[in-house]
Amino acid sequence: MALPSEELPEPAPGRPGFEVRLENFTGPFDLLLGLIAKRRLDVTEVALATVTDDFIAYIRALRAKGEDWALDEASEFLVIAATLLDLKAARLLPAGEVEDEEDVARLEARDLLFARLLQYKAFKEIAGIFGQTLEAEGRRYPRSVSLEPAFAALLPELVWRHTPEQFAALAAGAFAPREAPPSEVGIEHLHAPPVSVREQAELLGVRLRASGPLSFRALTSDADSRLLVVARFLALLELFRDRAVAFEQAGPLAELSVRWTAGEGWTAERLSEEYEDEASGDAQSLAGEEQHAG
Amino acid sequence: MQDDRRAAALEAVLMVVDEPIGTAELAATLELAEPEVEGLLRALAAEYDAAGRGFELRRIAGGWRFYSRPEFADIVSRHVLEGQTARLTQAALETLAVIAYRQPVGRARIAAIRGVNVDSVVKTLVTRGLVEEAGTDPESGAILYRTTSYFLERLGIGSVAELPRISPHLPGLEAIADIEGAYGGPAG
Amino acid sequence: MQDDRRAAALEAVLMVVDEPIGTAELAATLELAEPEVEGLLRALAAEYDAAGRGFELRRIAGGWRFYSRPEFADIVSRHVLEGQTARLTQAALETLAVIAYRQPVGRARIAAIRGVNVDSVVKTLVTRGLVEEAGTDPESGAILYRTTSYFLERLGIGSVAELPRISPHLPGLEAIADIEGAYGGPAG
Repeated sequence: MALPSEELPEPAPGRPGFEVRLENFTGPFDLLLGLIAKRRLDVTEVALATVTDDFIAYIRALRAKGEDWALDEASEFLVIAATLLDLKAARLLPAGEVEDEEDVARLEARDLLFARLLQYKAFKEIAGIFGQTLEAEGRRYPRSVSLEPAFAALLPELVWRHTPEQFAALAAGAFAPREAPPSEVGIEHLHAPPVSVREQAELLGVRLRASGPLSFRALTSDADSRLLVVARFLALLELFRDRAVAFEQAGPLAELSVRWTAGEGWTAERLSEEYEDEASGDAQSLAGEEQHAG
Repeated sequence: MQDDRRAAALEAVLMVVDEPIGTAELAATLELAEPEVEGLLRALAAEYDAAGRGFELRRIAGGWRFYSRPEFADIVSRHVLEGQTARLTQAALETLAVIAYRQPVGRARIAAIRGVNVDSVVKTLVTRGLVEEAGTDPESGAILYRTTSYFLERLGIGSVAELPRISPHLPGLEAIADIEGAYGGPAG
Repeated sequence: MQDDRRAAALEAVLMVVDEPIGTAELAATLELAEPEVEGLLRALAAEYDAAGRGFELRRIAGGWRFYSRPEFADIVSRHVLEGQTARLTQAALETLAVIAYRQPVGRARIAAIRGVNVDSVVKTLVTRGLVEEAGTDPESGAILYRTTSYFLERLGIGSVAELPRISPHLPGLEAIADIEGAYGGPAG
């Protein structure tokens, strides 16, 4: 079966597509989704990691063959896989006994994820129907002819009031590149000082090494904004993950004591970059704005 | 005017229109009652079908219009370049589906359902005339989109209400209303 | 193909082509002999006349085309004049501006620049005699449009070369070529 080119619509059924090979299931990814949707296969039984590994191999093979739609299929997979993952996480939560509101909320969240998955599938199917209908309808050509000269002559004389200059201004307006309309209200104009998690980690490291164990309260006592407190909290989590600090707490809600456990040679460079990319990006954009404002 | 003269008058007007024309407008032009015009149009359409004429009369997007019969598409396509628009990609079709069933809807919401950024796809759909802007969301200020009558024409249906029902495509979900509630908007 | 299928195929083509189409061209499309096609066309025309249809098939300027029957001219003109305005809409004006400064240009390209479907607006401009067809794009086969001498007359200039330059109206945009690049070539 020849693979369709980029222009062709690819209705979900019939596309060669990505195949999943699992212990309990072998077949197209779409079918796997369908089975989960119909609850014949418990999402908790699906080894998502295996599916993902297989999918990455599949996409690599597609790209090696120069298939342009690999990206389309990859983004689609990510959406579904992320939803499946959420769904699985929600399913694995203890849900046998519904005791408090939190449990109910969890169950509702699970159903919502499930609904979301189904909705996604439904729109995919509808898109397939649209594609087929558009193609079938494309075989009908509408009568769309210009007016018979006899009737065109009856049209009232055109009122024309534009000077060549006005007409040129109109043309300029028509050619001016259109700004993409906003999809949401911009918040760029709201100024917030850039805070870098990595910088805060650096700062906390210096303090802890200098003074020994400190409470979280002490570490944030000089923070003048909530954002800064949050950044220091995230920095502590990062440091903990990097095994640079240890936490001690006498009891629930007791003072949290933070102790430095890494050596002197530790640097913030080692921290995960997930906050840093965004933070530095923000810092740049904010800096740019301030220049404009000034 | 005799019945067949009335039908002929309708044919004459339909011959010069270049977009679907509503029953009401035809009735006004012919100075006849709308139900009568409706009956005449249906009879004409049936007559063309029964006689196997090369054209057909269809009510699309709320109006009547002459079309070539699909059976002769191959021959007709050699003469008509228009309408030979490039086919839509899968991404465009899915985005179109979301807009059709959730209209009026903003891009952020479409993106949330599709799971990917849809800005360029929406732009393509607008350029193709299948989708148009429909004001802004009073809360978020985001631009909302809806399908056009050209979309209905291309799909060969009379109105958005004739879109295929979405519920059969949501299997195993008894309470459709719950999703609707959670995600807002009627699903048709 | 049976005789009546042949006639139906002719009807299908004739119903949707805009310009009168010659017997030879129809014969080539249907892969039939010219005299046979000529006979089928005459038979169709006679059939419509005998049945008193609202349309007629006439040979004008060496080609065949469907027209509304003159008997219904009053009703048809009433419809044509209904809702006609003597003024161009903003959409029509902007489309005209794009054609004036980019001619010859196809509809897909105009749509890409304007960001909306322009099919019906271009048709209005053609009907109004401001714009006319100017051959087809050698690559895409799309119909190209250019402004007419009537347009120059209404604008009060002698030739397209006298159109005011528009670069000064494009702040921060020195080279028109950039716009070209942004929208790419004709989309067919």
